Amino acid sequence: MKNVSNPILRIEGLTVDFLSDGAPVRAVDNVSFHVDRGETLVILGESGSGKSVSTSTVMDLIDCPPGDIVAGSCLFDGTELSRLDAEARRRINGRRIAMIFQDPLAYLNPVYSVGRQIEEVFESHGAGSGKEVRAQVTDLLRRVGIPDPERRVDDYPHQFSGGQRQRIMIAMAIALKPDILIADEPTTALDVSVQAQILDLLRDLQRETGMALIMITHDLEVAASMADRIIVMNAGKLVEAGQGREVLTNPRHAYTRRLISALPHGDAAETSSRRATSIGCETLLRVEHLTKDYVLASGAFAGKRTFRAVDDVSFEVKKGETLGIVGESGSGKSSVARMLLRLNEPSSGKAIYAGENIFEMSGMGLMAFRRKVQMVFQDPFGSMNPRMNVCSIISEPWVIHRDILPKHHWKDRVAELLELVGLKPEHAERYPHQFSGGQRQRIAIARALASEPQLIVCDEAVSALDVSIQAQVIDLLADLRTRLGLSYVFITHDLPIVRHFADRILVMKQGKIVEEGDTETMFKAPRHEYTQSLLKAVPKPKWLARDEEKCVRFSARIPR
Amino acid sequence: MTSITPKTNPTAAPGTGRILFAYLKRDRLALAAAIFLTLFVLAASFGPWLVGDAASRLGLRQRNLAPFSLEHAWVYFLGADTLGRPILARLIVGAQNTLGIAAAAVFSSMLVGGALGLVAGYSERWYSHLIQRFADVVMSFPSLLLALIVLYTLGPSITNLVIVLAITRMPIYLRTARAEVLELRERMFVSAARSMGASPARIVLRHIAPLVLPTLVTISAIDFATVILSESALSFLGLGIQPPDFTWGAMVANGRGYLSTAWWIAFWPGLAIMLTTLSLNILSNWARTVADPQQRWRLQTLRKAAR
Amino acid sequence: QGAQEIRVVLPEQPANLEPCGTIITNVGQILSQNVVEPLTVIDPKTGQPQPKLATEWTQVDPTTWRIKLREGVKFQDGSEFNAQAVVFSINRMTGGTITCSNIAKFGDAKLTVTAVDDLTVEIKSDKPQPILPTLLSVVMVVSPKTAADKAVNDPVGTGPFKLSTFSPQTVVLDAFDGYWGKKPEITRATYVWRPESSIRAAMVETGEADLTPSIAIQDASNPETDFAYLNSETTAIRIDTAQPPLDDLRVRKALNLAIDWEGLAQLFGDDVKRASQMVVPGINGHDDALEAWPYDPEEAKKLLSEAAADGVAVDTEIKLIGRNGIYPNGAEAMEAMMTMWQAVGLNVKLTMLDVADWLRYLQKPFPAERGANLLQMMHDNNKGDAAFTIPIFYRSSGNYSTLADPALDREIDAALAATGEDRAKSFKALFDKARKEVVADIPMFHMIGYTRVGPRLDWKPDITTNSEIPLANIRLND
Amino acid sequence: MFSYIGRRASHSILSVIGLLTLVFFLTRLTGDPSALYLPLDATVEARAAFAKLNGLDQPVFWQFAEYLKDLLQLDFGQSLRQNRSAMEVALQAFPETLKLAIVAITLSTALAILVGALAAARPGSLFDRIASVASLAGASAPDFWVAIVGILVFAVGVELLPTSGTGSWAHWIMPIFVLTLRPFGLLVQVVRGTMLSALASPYIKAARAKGVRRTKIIFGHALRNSLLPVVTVAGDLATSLVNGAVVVESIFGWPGIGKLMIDAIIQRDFAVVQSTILVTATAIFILNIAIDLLYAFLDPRIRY
Ligand SMILES: Nc1ncnc2c1ncn2[C@@H]1O[C@H](COP(=O)(O)OP(=O)(O)OP(=O)(O)O)[C@@H](O)[C@H]1O
Ligand SMILES: Nc1ncnc2c1ncn2[C@@H]1O[C@H](COP(=O)(O)OP(=O)(O)OP(=O)(O)O)[C@@H](O)[C@H]1O
Ligand SMILES: [Mg+2]
Ligand SMILES: [Mg+2]
Repeated sequence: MKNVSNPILRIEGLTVDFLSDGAPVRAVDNVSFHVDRGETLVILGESGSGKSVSTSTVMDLIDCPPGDIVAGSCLFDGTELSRLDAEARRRINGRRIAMIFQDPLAYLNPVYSVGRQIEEVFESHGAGSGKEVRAQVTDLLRRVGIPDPERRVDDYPHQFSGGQRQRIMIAMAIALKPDILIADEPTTALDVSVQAQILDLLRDLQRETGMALIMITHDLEVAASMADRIIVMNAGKLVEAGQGREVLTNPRHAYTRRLISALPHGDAAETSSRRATSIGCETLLRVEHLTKDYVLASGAFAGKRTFRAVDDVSFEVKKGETLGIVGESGSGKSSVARMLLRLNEPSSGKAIYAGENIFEMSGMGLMAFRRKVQMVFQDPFGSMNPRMNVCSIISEPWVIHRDILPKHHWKDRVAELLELVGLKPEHAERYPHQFSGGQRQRIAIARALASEPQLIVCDEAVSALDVSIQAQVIDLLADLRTRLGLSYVFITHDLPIVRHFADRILVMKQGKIVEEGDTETMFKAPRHEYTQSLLKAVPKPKWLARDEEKCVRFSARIPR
Repeated sequence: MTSITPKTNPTAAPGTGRILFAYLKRDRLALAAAIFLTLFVLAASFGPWLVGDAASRLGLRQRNLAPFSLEHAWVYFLGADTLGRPILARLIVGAQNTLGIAAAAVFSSMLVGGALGLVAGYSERWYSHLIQRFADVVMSFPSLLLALIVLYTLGPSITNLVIVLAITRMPIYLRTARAEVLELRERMFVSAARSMGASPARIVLRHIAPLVLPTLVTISAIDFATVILSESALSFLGLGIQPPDFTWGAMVANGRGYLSTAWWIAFWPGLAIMLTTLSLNILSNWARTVADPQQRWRLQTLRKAAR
Repeated sequence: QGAQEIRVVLPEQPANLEPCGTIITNVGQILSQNVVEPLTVIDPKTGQPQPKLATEWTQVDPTTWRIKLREGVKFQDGSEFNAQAVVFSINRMTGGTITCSNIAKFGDAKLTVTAVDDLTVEIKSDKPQPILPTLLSVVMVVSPKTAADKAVNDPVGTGPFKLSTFSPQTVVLDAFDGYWGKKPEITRATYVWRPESSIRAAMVETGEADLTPSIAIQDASNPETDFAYLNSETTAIRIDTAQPPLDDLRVRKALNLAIDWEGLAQLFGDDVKRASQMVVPGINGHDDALEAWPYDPEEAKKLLSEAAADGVAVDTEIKLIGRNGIYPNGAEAMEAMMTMWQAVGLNVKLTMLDVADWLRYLQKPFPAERGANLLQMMHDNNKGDAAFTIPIFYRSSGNYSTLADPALDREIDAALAATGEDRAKSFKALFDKARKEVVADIPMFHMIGYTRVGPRLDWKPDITTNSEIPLANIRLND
Repeated sequence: MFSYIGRRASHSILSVIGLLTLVFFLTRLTGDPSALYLPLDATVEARAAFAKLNGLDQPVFWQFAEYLKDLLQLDFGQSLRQNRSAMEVALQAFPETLKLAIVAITLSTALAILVGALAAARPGSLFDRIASVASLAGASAPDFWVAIVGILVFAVGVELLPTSGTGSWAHWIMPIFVLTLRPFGLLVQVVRGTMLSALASPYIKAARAKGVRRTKIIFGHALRNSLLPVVTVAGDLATSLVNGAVVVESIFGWPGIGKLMIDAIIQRDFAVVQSTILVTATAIFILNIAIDLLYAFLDPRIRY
């Protein structure tokens, strides 16, 4: 079926170091793989194992120095990429090989409208200009599911939700129908139904143009549904490679096995669930009729349009409880979170925390509130000061609230927190840009934990983590909840995780709460049709689809 | 939370001074600039004591002595000025006043302007507007008029000279800082800091200021020259440094009428000003690299793995 | 630029072209004798008044002069020049409805002018005016159509040139066909201004201009084109005799003796003349025989120690007040003199001030808390008579005077009232006394001006060049 | 947006009024114009007469009231020196300065952006070093030095250009060159510095991944993101040029407002001082409003 002898991309013995004053950090260590035309190669692996770095090398995106490609060759369609000059390389990028970045929030240029950034792909490769391109751009936006694309092409990145930005990135990458698409965690910020739509889109494209797809993901279900072949990386090395079905159903390497077993078990969830065992009856937070209108003014002089992102939302969080918020991408989840933290002012509504309206707090009251409530942002990279190293980032709450921890303990506590989230103490001296996506997310979690809060608002806090680390982090959070009575507002797209971790669930769509209830009830008997469609939209393993078996769940261990 | 497990291996980090010096050694140009500035500062501190007398000794019969003649004492190597005083000695002695005034003026305008700019950019309260309009007013106020007013109301003194210079240079720092803050305050990490309970002061000083500072320092390094040169114009009014005290700026101004006949009178002090500015800039660029974690590798000894 | 057109570069832009302000250098250099003419002109060699628009004058009695006017003269606007026009011009000047700089030359004299007939006027003054004809050299006669109650920028006079443009960049004068005298060779003169001496010199060198007055000595490097002339300026330091320790004669003498005059002269060029009195040679009253102070630091030290022995606080701080830009190398000269005074043990401290600030010390009323001070100054007497110098400096009522000696005042009054030989002799005696007994100042030098004249022109500057550049005197080398 | 402009404009008008008041009272602390206007040997009576004629003998508050009254009738006072309306004098000089300022700031900004961006694209390269040293040398050289030496070399030495004055395009070259040096040097450094940070941003990587041309990455992406400080500094430099380039104006005989203002200040020609400040301040306030609007245009995250 596939011409194995003539892969479109072949990587051989790739080794990449990052240099600094100290010993070089080896990010990728002797990695070889290839991908054929029309094939989907899924790269699985631990967070920080070098997936992003090795694929970025293909696009020539590693700055050398401080990066250092120690060894390796990269054969694209028969040409050795490293021998090409800059212009030839440029012509390949974007047109023949395209990339979807892991961290879509940072990778969009803040000062250009999204439409312009997509148009730029066409212009850079002389693939047309003017009106026709614009039509194509709106069409692309529609295909990736941005609502009302004609109006929104001229909006700027910061006016889109996390998932919407990710889809804009995807639109940009598929604009010229490349030969190879490198998708680095392309669906982490997308809810299952949009995710399904995107995956379908990618499949269609593959069918249409014979595009090769290299996909990095943590989501084993997505992996199963897309992969022809899978490679698994761990600590910079390639540890396992094989046909998708084989790797997933019959893992050989210890890490792979750990990975697959770390999945939240469906039935077992009943017994080993991380849900709270005792929820207090004290209401910690009560949100009443929260509404947020954004002003959309695209040009400096254009008239005002407003957009209602959050529409009359009310809910409650009890002490020691985890409230899961799921919902369509762009449905206003992050907006709610930001308002709860008093980072955006609401258009109307109240949020009572421990008897006081958050939106009316000021001075010391607000200060005390901010100590007790922490947030893990959807965009971990952006939420860290690029000039501060990890140690100062994590110890910042202690500087602000002097009574939490005496100064001489800071260093040890940072090391401890890093270990708790699966990082190494020596990472404390590094700066945010020197980490992988998942590692940054864990730093953000460590920071939130540092101030010993009562409530943590987690906005997609574990989306970039591989299943094993995810489990470790969730265990940690659950443990804190049990021991210290922490409460969580847990925003996520990952249904197994909410099911596993949340006590109650809110489902949001287009700014409104469409369903609210107890986790089990919700999963077992969803009432609203959106919820039902969410639960149904589970990717099915590719081999099953190919074998044209009936729609059977990939693993009985993950019942939905 | 989880119990703290104190670890007892505080790996003796090499002192920051040592690291900085290592970084300095990696950038030859910056090293040269640092050495050069050190020399100037040394001259400023010990110069008056070394050649103070020579610098003010009249030599009316060797007015405008040409440079590079070895017939006279070594202090005459760069020639003599309009009163026959050795330029080299005057350069050395003048360094103190020059560097002192310029540093004081530039530093205080950067400090005050930067601080006001941070406030004006970050806050949206009434005082933000007030600060901005204040800057506009200062910008529209001719510096010469300001100098005259200060001269007539506060009297001539070096402090007042510095105040005038600092005030006139302040708006550029204020406006630049504000412009940068306008963008930076929209960044996510500022929101994150706010959500952690950081006070506006902390956000501005700890999170925003370090990103604004490099631009301000770049401007100030060039302002050094501007201030030295405009200082002499204000001294001309009678505000500040008066003969027999002098600065490089005054030396340059002194040679103005002799550009076609005795170029060296204005040239050497001009060169000294230029070299100072150049060194300060090279150092500020170096400091910018040191301060930016994403650029710092440029100054590190990158040890590659064996291949 | 046509063959008969010339271009003159002045050091400064004339702020206005009011004919009543011709004693201001940059106004006078354009207007005087070109656009507007005075009644008399001063002969630079003798200092005596010569006819211009007035042809004859006689003193009828001590306070009355009768003046005959030139016949057949027309103003540039066509009006007739006659006694009425002179009456108008003098009244316009003295009327107080406009600010007139030239009037300052008359001091506090009150004049009444009447037309005797069409070409004769009579001028009466409240006090005897022995040198009225000399004073008339600052009376610029303007057309009776000129506004009487406000200063103007479009002067109309009887001169050989009429004003055609006055813009922020140039003044253009064109030859006036109806001129009464000899027709000048030049048909048009364009004036521009550049403050930088080296640029002006360069402009003449490159042929962009033909003439520039007052270039700096260091720019006067080409003997072919650069002419030195003794201008009427005398530099000096005024000693504030009212303030101890300067009230002691020995200290004042020591101040004069401590200066290395030869060395100091280096600053002003080879042609500069050492001054022993406040007026230049050629002025009525200048004493050629008077010796300037020598350089004798030992004597100075001796005088100072004598004074100190008598209990004079010679080590009191003495403020030397200079004025920025007063004359070329003025600041350097002050620095040098300060150093020399310090060398003989005087505690002199230099302050350089801007004009307005410096003026407070120059003119009465002096600042109350001024302390012992020496003041840098420059005196310009180009009007031929020591009467424009002596009373201001040495009479107790003098505007710059720090003296208060009734005997001296009487002597001065007598000299001012005298005429002829007597007058010159009394002035000489006064200068002698000022130099030897009063020592209220430190005369420095009679200054030299340099003018660069392009090769196209045949013209040489003289003592009047600082106040006028008569275009009619300029010949063209073909 | 429009409400913002309206608010800014009203604040600015208030500030200009405040500025004028300040200038009015403060200038009157700087000495008596009669001493400067009349010849040194003028008598005390003459000076008193002068003060009376020009209303300088009145109490300052009274003078201010008169000034305000005249202002309402758009009478900005008479110049003591120039025998003309002070506003006429200022308005005649201002366009000359504006012409120079616009050309100089446009030229220096454009060149500085080009040079600074290219230097930042390859930090530490030979081009970077040469550009830095040359631009800094230009920026720290005294302007009169450059001007006079320029004239001595290009007008007297090789006779390529006229020494000074106005008229042909050749007259523009040296003044513009002198005026460009400092803004150019400062802006090159600012552009270079801010560009270095911008070039390290992730969106630059994204642009590279899209295959955007290198020049477009530098000038379209990195530069556009670092324009805020550049525009600010350029605006500040423009302000100082609008205030007049005294040295250039006087050396080259350019009849601009800078020299006018300095002369008026030195001579205490108060009406001219006030009028010139009114003219330049208006220009500066407008310029600053324009710059603030430009911020919002350059960075969509900035909203007023
Ligand atoms: N600029 C850098 N300097 C130093 N180390 C770096 C740098 N960039 C990445 N690394 C390190 O290289 C390793 C591989 O990073 P990479 O981004 O490829 O991980 P990843 O597999 O994509 O992980 P994730 O799933 O978390 O995104 C990580 O350990 C990271 O800390
Ligand atoms: N600053 C803004 N200006 C205008 N519209 C905005 C702005 N921020 C968000 N929106 C819009 O508001 C809606 C809700 O955004 P929000 O970020 O809350 O979504 P979300 O539920 O977090 O989505 P995701 O799961 O994709 O992150 C989106 O449609 C988005 O386009
Ligand atoms: Mg990654
Ligand atoms: Mg979101």
